[in-house]
Amino acid sequence: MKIGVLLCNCGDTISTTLDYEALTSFIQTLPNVKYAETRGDWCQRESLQILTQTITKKKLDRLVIAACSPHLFGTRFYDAAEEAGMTRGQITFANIREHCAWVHKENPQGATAKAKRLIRSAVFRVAAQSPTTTKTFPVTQEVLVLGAGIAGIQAALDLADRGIKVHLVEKEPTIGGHMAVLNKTYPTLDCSICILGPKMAEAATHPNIELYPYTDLVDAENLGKDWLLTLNKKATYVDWDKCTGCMQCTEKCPTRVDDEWSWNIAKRRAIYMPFSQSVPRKVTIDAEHCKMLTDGKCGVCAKICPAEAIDYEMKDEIIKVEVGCVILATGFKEFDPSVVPELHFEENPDVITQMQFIRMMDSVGPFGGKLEVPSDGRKPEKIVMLQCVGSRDERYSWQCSSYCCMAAIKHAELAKLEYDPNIDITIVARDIRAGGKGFEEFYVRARDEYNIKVVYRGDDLEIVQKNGKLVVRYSDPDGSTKSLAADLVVLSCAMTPSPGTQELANLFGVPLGSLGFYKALDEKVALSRTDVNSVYLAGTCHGPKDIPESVELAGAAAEQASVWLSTQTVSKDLDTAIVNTDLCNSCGLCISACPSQAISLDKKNECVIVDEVRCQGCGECMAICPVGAIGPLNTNPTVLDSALEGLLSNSIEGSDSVIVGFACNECVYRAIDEAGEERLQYPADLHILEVPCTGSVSTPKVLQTIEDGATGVILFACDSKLCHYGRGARMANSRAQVVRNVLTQSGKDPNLVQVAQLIGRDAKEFAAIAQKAVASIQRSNRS
Amino acid sequence: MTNEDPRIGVFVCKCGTNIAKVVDVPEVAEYAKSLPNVVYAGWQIFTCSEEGQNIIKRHIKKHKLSRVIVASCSPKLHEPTFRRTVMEAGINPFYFEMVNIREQVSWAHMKQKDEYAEATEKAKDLVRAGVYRAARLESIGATTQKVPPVCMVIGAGIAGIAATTLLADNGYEVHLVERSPALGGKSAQLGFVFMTDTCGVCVPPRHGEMARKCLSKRVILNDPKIHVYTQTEVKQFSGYIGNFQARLHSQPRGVDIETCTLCGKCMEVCPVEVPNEHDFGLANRKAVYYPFPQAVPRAPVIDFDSCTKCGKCEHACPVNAINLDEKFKEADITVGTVIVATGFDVFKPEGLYGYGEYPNVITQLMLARILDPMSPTDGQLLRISDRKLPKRVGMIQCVGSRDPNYYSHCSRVCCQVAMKHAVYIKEHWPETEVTIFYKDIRLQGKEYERYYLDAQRLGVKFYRADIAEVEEDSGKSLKLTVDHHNGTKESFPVDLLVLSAAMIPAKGAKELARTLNLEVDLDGFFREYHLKLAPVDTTTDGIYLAGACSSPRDIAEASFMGAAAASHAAIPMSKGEVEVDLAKSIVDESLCIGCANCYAVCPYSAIYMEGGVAKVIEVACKGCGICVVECPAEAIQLRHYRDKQIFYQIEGLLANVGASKK
Amino acid sequence: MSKVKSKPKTKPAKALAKSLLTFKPRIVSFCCHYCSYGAADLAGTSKMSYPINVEIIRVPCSGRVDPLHVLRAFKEGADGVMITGCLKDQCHFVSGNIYAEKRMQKLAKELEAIGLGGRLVFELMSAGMASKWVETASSFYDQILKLGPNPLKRVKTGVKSE
Amino acid sequence: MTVRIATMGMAGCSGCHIALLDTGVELLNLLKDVELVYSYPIVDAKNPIPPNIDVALIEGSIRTNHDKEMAKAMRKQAKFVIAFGACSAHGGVNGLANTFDAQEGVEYVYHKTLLMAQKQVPSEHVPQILPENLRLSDVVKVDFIIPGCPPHPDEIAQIITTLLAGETPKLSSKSICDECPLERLTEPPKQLRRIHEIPEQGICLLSQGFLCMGPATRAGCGAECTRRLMPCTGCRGPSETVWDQGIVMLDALAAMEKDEITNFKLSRLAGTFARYTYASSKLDNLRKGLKKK
Repeated sequence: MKIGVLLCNCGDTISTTLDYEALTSFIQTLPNVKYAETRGDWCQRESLQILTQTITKKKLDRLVIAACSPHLFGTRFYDAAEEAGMTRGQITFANIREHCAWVHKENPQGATAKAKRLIRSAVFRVAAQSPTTTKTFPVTQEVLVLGAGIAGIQAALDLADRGIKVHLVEKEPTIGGHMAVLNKTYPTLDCSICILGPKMAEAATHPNIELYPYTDLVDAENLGKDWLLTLNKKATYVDWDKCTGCMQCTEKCPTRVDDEWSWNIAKRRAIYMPFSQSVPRKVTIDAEHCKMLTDGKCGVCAKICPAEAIDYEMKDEIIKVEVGCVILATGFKEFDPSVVPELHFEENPDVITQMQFIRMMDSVGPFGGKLEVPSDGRKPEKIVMLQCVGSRDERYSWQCSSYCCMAAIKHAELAKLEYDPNIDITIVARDIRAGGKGFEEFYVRARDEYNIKVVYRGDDLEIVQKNGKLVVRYSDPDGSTKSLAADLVVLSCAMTPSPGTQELANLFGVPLGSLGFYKALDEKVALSRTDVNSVYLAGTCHGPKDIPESVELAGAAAEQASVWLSTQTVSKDLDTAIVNTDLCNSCGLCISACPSQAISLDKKNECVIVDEVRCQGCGECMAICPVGAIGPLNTNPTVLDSALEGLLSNSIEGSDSVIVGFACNECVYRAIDEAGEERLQYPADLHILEVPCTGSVSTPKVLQTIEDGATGVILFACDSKLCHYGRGARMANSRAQVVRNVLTQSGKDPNLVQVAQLIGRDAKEFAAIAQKAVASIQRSNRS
Repeated sequence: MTNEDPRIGVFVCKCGTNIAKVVDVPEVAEYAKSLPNVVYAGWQIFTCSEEGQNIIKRHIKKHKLSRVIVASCSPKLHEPTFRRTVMEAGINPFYFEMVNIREQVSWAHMKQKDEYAEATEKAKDLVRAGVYRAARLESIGATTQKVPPVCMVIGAGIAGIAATTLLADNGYEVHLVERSPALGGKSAQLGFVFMTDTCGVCVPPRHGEMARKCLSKRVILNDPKIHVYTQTEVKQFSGYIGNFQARLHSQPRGVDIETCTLCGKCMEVCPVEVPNEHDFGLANRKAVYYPFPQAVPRAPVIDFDSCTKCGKCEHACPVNAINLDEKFKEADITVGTVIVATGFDVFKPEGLYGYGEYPNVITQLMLARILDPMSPTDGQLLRISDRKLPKRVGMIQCVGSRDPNYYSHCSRVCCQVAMKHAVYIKEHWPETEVTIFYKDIRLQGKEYERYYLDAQRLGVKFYRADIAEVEEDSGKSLKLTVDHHNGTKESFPVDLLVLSAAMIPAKGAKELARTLNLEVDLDGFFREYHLKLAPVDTTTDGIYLAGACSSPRDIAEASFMGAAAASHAAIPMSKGEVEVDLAKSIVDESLCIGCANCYAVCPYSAIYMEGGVAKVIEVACKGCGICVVECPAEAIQLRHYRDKQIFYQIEGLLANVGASKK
Repeated sequence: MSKVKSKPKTKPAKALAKSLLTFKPRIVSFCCHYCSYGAADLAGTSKMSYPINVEIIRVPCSGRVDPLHVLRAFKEGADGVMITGCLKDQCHFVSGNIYAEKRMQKLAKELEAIGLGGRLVFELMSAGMASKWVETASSFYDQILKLGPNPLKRVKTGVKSE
Repeated sequence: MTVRIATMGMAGCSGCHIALLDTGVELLNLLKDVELVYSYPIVDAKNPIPPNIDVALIEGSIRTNHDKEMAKAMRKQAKFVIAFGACSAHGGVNGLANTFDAQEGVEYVYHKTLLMAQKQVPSEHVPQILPENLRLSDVVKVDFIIPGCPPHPDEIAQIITTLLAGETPKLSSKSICDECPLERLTEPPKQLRRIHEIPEQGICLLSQGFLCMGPATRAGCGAECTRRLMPCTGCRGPSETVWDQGIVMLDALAAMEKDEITNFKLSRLAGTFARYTYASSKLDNLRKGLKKK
């Protein structure tokens, strides 16, 4: 092994504090060091060229760069070394600028000793590291989109237009989802089928889209890179190749059942088409209610069908597809207000939901567009709309459903515009939430031009019957109770997760958020991604959204999916976990610890295997493994031990105390760098050891470090909420608790081990914590 | 086909009842049958539905139609849809004509209830004009335009970064153009961001990453696919999808990013101190400075406005990275697509509620800087006048937004921001009273409501009220007065008043719109192609919108909109080419007299003179037709809008004048 | 905002009163595809009312409108011609609206000379300015109402009846 | 040539000897080539330890000075010393006594428990109790260990057979999970469960929330307990690369975000996490370290 050590004095900004003569001679004494050179400008182009030449000439196979933070110019060194055939795994940095010289200006002697330890640690560590490799992972160039509402259709079209094959699966007999039956959309009052219809047509005819209407997804198997999905194409009992959509059967069918597409406010037949613009325009027999299929008596549709398309013998069909990734676009379900006792929804036919209301008014809906009071058919004179039914209500969901205010305003405006401008419409709201492009203007117009009244309410709300009339009682924000008489009460119900969300979440391993919608990888900057690398989210299955947001999220999901497919060469030049198969006993602890779900048992249950694509190299597995069988390639237990040995072996003049600070490579390291840039001073005892995530440091490792002679240990983790790997920071915290507990109960001072959580940019906080923690450790060592 | 008489089919749409409620659609269809060359006319409920389109196709076959007219909604909405439909039935897409009887007839006259009969007549007029025009339409071909896999992203805020990294991960080359010296946009100014409480400089995870990354990890700078231009603006812009040409104008940074080792010596020696705009002047900075601590690219920048050019920094720099005489740079790039992500600005509420007059009236963004642990105040809440912890903090919502005097739109994020800050203050300084004066609390987003509940639980007070007046007392505290509807007044004393100022279009958005030929809406935000279904597209093919430049949005929305814009930009780039129709100007060389009038007026330099006649570069021509009017010899014509086509349309429209009383 | 309006010609009050009873002006409106057509669309979408007989011909750009088109419209019997383009500096085709403005200014003068003064209006608006569109259409309609029928209409009607 | 074998018992329950006898028929085969020269359950052990012993199996931990001396005496005569069973190898259950002070323990037993009527600590004719309970290797060099409480008869037979064949026996370097047939779940347990609760068939006990020491415990017993849905108690001590059996499992459970683990009480949980190894554990080391200071 031939290690080269580059020592940089950065102009002279490092060497003013550090004793470079001492450092140079010290480096010569280190094992395997075959080349060492000091320069003031290693990061500059000419020097990097020298580096490339030297590696080749001296046949170096390991490199230590003792200079500034790898986060600053790391890639330059990597590039220069890679040019000479080295890989990143063969390079290690000793940050003697930000982590040493700049922060210990008042203690040059201590700083020099610390620099020696840091360099020795890097030399030991790099010797234990292994070269990294790049691998390619072929991914099936197909995508399955589950759910064909507006989000699913948009995602499918985006991908199909890019030449990617899409399987579009919809559980209903038609695509289009909720948007297809919304009548109009706010704030432009575009008729929804007019803008959606063409997209539905395009999705149905696109050469790159395979449409599976009336199909359920029943199983999903993760093949590592691909998904093997099992679909159940439900029997429609109508041969769709023959059906012309003439609808004669639906007129003659004797069975009337509640029509789910008008939210049970109207009836449909047992053979039916969901709505008149259904795509595909075919009829379906509802097996549950069809008399022929339940009792074997009827068969009217078969007799009437001119195309002889009815087939009572039809069976479900199982289809298997293999795709590279999956987009979930399973949409939402309108909250069922019958569970709210004070609204008396079921007892009173004149209390309806917004979905029912809009279906009632829809000219092409089941009523052909009319506005009447359901119980007696008269024209309503007073309509009251109640907002936040099932949302912003602790009993059901405290979340705001975000679309209902605008929907109510839209429906109120439509009633005025298309039926009677004299209808008295009052919206009882907590707040009117009209944030969105053109929304506020729409609201103002409704309020000022159409004279739609808005009143605010407190928590209480009740619908009572008074002399056969409906009265809405609500608490005014000032505390008093007010009431409003109404002919018709319309409830603006919450968006709730669509049925089956939980099952799908289990199938794909996607976690759910607190309210039962799918949880995104990051609720701020990665809404379309999930914790599973090849499963993406589009539309309201992620949470309440309106149409433009659904469309955008669908585009985002499509983009993410295409990135997943297009990057066939996954450059894993990184530290993915490797398994020591001799040691692994397949206990499976790492499987549940992995935040990326990258670990699984091999087929024979003999050891675990790591999905290199998913693995993020965080090292949580390493921390939990009882036998040290798994760990990131270049932060595995052996490498870490070497690094620690480098820090802790004795005999550095001027330094008798070594406090090891494990710091995560993300936020914390950045904060420490920044402390350096700001020249914030802290004691030179603190030696930072970079780990991928502080959650990768196990309790035994901490105790071992102390056993091996460290004066103390500080675990620097990100803020719990900010951990890049989800739970790493929490792990570090709870491990520190365990260690401190062990120490206490063994009669030792728990303060030997400190834990600190800080946000990435907080250099000041870091310096303050470092000072405090080091002081505390020193105190407990003295006592 | 051109030699034969055109066979026109007219399809009148009821659009549910959208049209049928006002216009007697069957009557219009019946009337259409009487018009010249019309061999078929009929009506449908939804012509744009799959079924409707199939019916058109069936009738084209059945009646051997050579021209198709659909009388329905605005061609802005469905012209492309129906062009595709007739094309699928074997007809040239330019043989399709759309008549708008919804936006222009039924909807426009919906309120004129007594005049529905006349509206029907108007629909007939329009259909007749369409029929006349359709008879003279010509078949127009298309050419293909190569789209190179290169995209320019303007603006490196969260939306621009999201789009950039995704495109780069997808293998496209990206030119990322940012006006300020550092990437990150407004979100980098926020200490914590709403909902996840993550730090403002976190950027979306890239391919293969399962976690956000810190902007400062230089993931963007080190990507060979991404070219970053800071302090740069798009000066000139021309071209069309596949061939956009931009001239980028970069201000001098004064410090060579490549050479600088970040040793910080220049900042030590610089004698100039000016207030730091990143922290709203809460602290000073030198003339050579980091824009903010996590700024990327990570090298100081020289503020040439305040720099005295004393040369001390140049002398101190160990690697000669500083050049005080650096000049601006210009670069010309050619790109296939463009994503505009220029973000927003915060409305400066000068003169409102004492802002600018009293020191203790600040904006939410400034409060964000104060509360950021990395701020000059160390994250300590304080009021500006005496730097002491305020006992009472007031917040006023909708300052400048939802206000007919300023901006009519709702800024969407201010409620979240106020809520976040109120909760933060109550969590850290529980003794401090926080009162929020609002019109409506608008927290629209997944689980955003939690903050409202938290705020209520922590004792933040909420008043639905309009503040009438703000006065300052001797102790620099403020008195807010509320006029109640019943005529009474109520006052609230506060020590620090925070205004939730509106999100408004970014400075220079208008100029950029002009440069890029983008449409803007009333409040000055960029206009999308379709508010509902094409929120990231624009009317110019190849230009897409991302983030708050099209309307106020929060970080989450900006980031997924950035991804969506990337998706749309990638469609033509992944195909490698787009079809460009040739509805462009054409010169009849036998008539051309070579006067070069057309050449002189063409805004796109699409016309050149050769051999005494004008010639048109078809891909460069955008089909505006300015040249046609200018031609004295009627030698140049715009296909699809030829003079004769317009004349016949006028003739058709007015054919019934005098025929009968309308 | 630029406005080109020539002075309405005064007419004997009696004739005016008579024509007002039966006269419903026909107005041809040339709208550029990008801005003013969008404004008209938005007016419809927002259910803003304007006189029914304002009828739109779509052109790619106001710069495409040839004075000949306007004259043809008058010849065919239009009582007024309304041309709308994008706002200054917002023309989708950079300068089409500028050319249009110049051309129409010239044309307006000529129209006045032949007795068609006040029957041409040129307005600029963005696609978001629906109310401006409605306002222009309505006020122009009122203006034409006052002016009375296009004198050329008699010619056309006469020709037709022959 | 016959091999001279001795067995010896220290602080322990003789269970290991019973296990030796449990080897059954195998024992008869073994005895053909073996001369049992010293073994307290079988041979009179009042005589001094005979010389030239080839293999010595020593059961039990070192609790008294008598134990210590006997161990040293045996080491002198034996060529190959095997720590036989958990107590001898790791300190065993006896080791848990180390969580208390030895003298306090003695006081407690003789003064506070009801059984001891005399309320007097015996001092005559009894060996002196040591301050620590030690494993065999703390006192003498140990050549090999046979772990388990008690060791598995098959393993005993196999090891002795190997020795008789003149080869060095080897223990498995893996852990119980390697031999356990139960199915692992990918999710961490929702809650920790007590030993008396009834587990689901066929599913990993740890996944179900039972404190199963399997992952950190040396394989070789064939996972007899977990096969029968009894959580592993860790009697075979840590497997080869485990740093500390108890702490490692404690850490694993803490990492599963089980809060009750982070604030564990050593006095309560030492018996769970270090039931057989406390005397040789890092926990005990730490405590000792403190004492030395």
